[in-house]
Amino acid sequence: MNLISTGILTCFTAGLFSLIFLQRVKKLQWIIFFITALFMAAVAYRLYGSWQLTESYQTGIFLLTFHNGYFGWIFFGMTSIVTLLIALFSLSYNDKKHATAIAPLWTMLLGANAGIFFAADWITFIIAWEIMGWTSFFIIAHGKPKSFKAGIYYYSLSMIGAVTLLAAVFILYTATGTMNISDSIKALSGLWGNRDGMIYTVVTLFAVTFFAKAAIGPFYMWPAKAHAEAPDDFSSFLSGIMIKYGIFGLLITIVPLFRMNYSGPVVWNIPLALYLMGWIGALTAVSGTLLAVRENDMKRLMAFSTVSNIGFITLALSVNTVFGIVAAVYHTFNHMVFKGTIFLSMASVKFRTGERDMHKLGGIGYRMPIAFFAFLIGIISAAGIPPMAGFSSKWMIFQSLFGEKLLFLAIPAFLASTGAFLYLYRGLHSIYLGQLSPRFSSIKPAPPLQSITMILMMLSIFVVGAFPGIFLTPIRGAIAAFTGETISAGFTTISGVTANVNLFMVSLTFIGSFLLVLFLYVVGKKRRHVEPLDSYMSGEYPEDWNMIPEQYHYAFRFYEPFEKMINPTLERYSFENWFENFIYNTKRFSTSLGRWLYRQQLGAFIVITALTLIILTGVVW
Amino acid sequence: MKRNEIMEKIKAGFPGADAEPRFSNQIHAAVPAAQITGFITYLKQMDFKHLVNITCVDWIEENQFEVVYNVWSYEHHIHITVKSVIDRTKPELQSISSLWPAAQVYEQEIHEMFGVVFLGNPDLGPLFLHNWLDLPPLRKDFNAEEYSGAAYGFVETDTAEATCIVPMEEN
Amino acid sequence: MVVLTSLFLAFSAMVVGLLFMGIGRKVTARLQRRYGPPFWQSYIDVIKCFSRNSISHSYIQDLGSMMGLAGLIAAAMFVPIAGWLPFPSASPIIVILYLMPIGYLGMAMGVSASGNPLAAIGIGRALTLMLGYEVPYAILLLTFIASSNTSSLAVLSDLQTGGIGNWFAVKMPIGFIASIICLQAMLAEKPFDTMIAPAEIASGPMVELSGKFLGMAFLQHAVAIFIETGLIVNMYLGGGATVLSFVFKQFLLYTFAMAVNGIYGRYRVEQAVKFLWIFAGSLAVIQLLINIF
Amino acid sequence: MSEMLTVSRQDIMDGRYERVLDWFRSRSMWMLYYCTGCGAIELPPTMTSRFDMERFGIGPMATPRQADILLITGYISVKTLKRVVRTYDQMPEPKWVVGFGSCPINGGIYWNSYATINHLEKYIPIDLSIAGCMPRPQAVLSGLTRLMEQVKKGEAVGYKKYKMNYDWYKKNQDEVLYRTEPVLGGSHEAE
Repeated sequence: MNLISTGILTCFTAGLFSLIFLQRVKKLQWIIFFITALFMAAVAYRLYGSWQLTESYQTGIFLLTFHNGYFGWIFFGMTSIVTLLIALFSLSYNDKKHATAIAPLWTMLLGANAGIFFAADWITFIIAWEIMGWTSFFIIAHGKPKSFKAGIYYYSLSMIGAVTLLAAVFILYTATGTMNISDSIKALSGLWGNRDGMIYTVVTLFAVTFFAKAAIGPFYMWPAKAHAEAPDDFSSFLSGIMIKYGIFGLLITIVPLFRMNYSGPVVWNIPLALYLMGWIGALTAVSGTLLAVRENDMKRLMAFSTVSNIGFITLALSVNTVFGIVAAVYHTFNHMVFKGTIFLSMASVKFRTGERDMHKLGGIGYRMPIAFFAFLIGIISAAGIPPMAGFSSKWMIFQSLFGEKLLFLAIPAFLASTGAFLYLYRGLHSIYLGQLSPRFSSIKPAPPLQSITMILMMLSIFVVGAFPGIFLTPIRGAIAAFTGETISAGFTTISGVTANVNLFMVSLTFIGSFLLVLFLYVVGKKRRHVEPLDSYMSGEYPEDWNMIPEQYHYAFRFYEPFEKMINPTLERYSFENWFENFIYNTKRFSTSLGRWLYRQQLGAFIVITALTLIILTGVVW
Repeated sequence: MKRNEIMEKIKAGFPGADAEPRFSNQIHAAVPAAQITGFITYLKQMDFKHLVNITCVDWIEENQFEVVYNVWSYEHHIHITVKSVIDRTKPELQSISSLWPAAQVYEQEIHEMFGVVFLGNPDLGPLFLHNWLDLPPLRKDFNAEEYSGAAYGFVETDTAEATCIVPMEEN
Repeated sequence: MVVLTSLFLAFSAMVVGLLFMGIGRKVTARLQRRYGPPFWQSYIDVIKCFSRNSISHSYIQDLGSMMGLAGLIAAAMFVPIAGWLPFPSASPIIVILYLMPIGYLGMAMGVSASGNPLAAIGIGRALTLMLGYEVPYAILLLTFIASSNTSSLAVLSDLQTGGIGNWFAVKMPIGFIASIICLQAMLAEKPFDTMIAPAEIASGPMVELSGKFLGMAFLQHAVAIFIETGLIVNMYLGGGATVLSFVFKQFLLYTFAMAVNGIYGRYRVEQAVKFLWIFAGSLAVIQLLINIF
Repeated sequence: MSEMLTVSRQDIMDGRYERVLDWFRSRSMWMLYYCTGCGAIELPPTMTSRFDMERFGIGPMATPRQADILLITGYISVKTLKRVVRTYDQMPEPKWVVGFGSCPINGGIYWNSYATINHLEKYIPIDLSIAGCMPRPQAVLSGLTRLMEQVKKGEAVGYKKYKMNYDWYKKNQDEVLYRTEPVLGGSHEAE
């Protein structure tokens, strides 16, 4: 009974069924979505022990083969747990007032998700990649013109990725002769030394694909647009899980390629290509942070924070040691959890207030305590502060950099992780603290189901923070099976290269000192509650100046002095403008060509890129 | 332009304004209330760009208010004081806030302190005094001392008793 | 047993920090040719703060103030005093560097829950300044990794035992100067006290703190002084053989910072960040280059 | 002033360890300089090197939340009184008020002015008044040390008097701040 294919099949059939029959009953569509998510989690659980399980599924002309590799399984297991929680959240999020019709598409996306992780040969991988591409496009667009524009922006980038993926697979097939992913990569790595030119073109093509999908390097702009416009509960899926497909892609193609019998040029005993990827990752992290500090829309802010964290992950991947890969995978899982928490808590705020700009919000924390604590724990973990999970993975990334003495790469990493405090605090202050505007003074806390999801997410961050072993042992097992070595890390301690840290003790010290301070708090005299508006205004009465709390909430252009310093550089070297006028020129060129070729639109653009790529392969091969 | 040339121009423009020189660089002019805005605009065109201030004098015996305008010219280095007399019982005057925005505040203050109504002034509301319901305080017939006693109270205490320690009865 | 020793360390961190603050006030007074308060004035201030009633705008303000002090005390647990630690840990610098922001984040949360925009402006400035001094400080950490391949304070202070000759301050003077500049910014002393600017934003984050919250903010500042000077003593001045010599070195560093505090005016936030990045940052990078090659 | 509530010594000594805390409160006083009038110019000399107020632990603080003493230096116009009352309410207990100069005591040279109030005691309780049409720094220091003695003995209890007679103070404040009918009858509409 081949499990994987049945799992994927059920997703697609459920998706199609709910798409066709249940147009009117949106609630039922969401319930079906939740059930499929539950089923996929069960599939993940059942697949645990049975490694090396390969299945093939003959559909019409294609032979789809699935392989339960180690990487595939961890990623799938992790994503299915987080998706289950998000599904639970969106069950209550999509009540009558907020329901969006994206549930069926999302169920199909789950199938594509499983397809990508378990694909054994390139054909299945490309099919799953394509399905994932267009389903997410339709979900992001979900019928609103503004989000349709963002969807086009997102889809055009992932289309570039799809085209380069196609070209890479062509070259790979002609060079190695097999369609199986792992065998082709092994065979390709065997050709180091005599066909380097061809290997580098394959690597660059794969890199463009996965960079476009994971918003690394020059493709850092689409998350801000896509996450902001996507429906709120989907944006946590988009930012938590869908960005990780690019990372998964890098993991199964580029990283193993450079590990096996590599003989090319080496910089500080790291392959030159990976060293470049490291710098691209570091620059993405820094630019993600600097752009996030300027943002005033909460979802765009968190989208740029995702870009920054992805930059961290690529940095860890580029170190090319086992410790680096474990750190990268561990940070990917942590990022899934805490970014999911942050986006879910913002979604419940938007659920209640319908507001997205941070300066219009304010003081929501007093009315929605659970959403506030979820956001707080989320940003503490995102900033990488010890008692929470985010710290251990960021610490491991730094240790992996130190291990390879890549100190100059560590400087932008430190800049990015300290910059994280700035925009994370801006989110916490402008949305949840400060003055509560009278418009929201009567909003109810988050509905029960949403609160349960957030509490579960918070608990997982806490527990993983204290016991990193929960995530680390499965990852280490998978990496060990994959590369043979492993890193030494107990259930609660991680021993890095330059120092080792016992995370359980860190959490204990924090809780202990909190109790000590609690005692100090009790010793002090009683405190009197005071209205938020009754604060020090050098003696003035707010009523005299008919001051409403909204005017008194300081959130617009929060880091104005910092922005004044950073803006000139950000304006000059912004890839966005470069990418914009690149598209503009291509459009102008294609329209002129189109008038000649009689078909103007994007089609011409695809023909052009395909043509150039084919010529390129011809020349190289 | 010398001072007497300005004098001629004023006499030519406004025969009703009896303008005489005063001190070394000043001109003193008295203008009937109706012509005051015309006269000031006329002066402004003659490069008297700087409105120094607007004040008011309460002549209670003649039952009149005298509103005094001071303007200064940077080119001619001449200071002109323009006075216009208005009735005290129903004090009204045309506002010149259209010429200088600052004039609006001067007129608002004169309205608060003397009760002169400036027609055309956008805002004649309270300016300095807090919740003032009495006679405008700078009028001669307003008794400040009596007001101070009534509003804030005089406490006849010799210095010894007005100490800070709370009077305690020894129980 | 561990709990007792960690309680004692937390208590001694507060006492030492407050002692330094008291002497610091005397130093600034002496600079201005006046006597200044007795050096135990800070203890009186803290006890008086706890003896006064206080106001709070919401439970988040209480939680935030508590979290602030707790975070910094937790960070103090990892700073070895003359080789002595409350519980065995390799006291990694990155853990301390990342435990201190939980103190600042906690206080920031509590203070912005008070709803006063002055506090939010102060915190915005404090975090921007933190970006300013955190990057050079991190580069200094890299210099230690480059030279002695360790990022744990205990190992670093062992490396410097035996005479002033092999203190890192002597071996790596440029890094030491960069760390002194960063110390001035971390303690928020005069050239870099834009976040507590009493004249502009009414003592910034502490605008709504009263009574025991103010006392907790005082203690938090005291523990922060203890940690920051303790870090630099362990990194550069050999960590001290006995506890007394350790505290004396800390005292020297803090008095120097207060002396500089007594003289300088106040930077605007972006000037401060530019100054820190240009001067402290370039010095640190030079030191890093020296250590690598 | 006559129908004031008198306070027995017992009410003052409420907590058992209050005497100890009073010692600490007296040794570390933080002042909020509400520089309403011309007295503010006397404070810099008292703080700087010659007279050095900080030796007694007295220092300036930026906000009423952190301050123990509210220092009213000079005449108080009606508009400023409204702000002074709000600042006083914003200060947590125990708080004291120091009236600086003769204006808060009896109106000083502005006794017959329509704009300034004559007796600050009617609106907020004053614990210590330093007479003088701007007292010199020596007078300020001797006044403040006298206040420290009172706080040490626990006799400076203006804030308790305020709490107990709140309605009396409130009546006085409303009588001045939120007047509804004119004081002298002849209002400018009526002439």
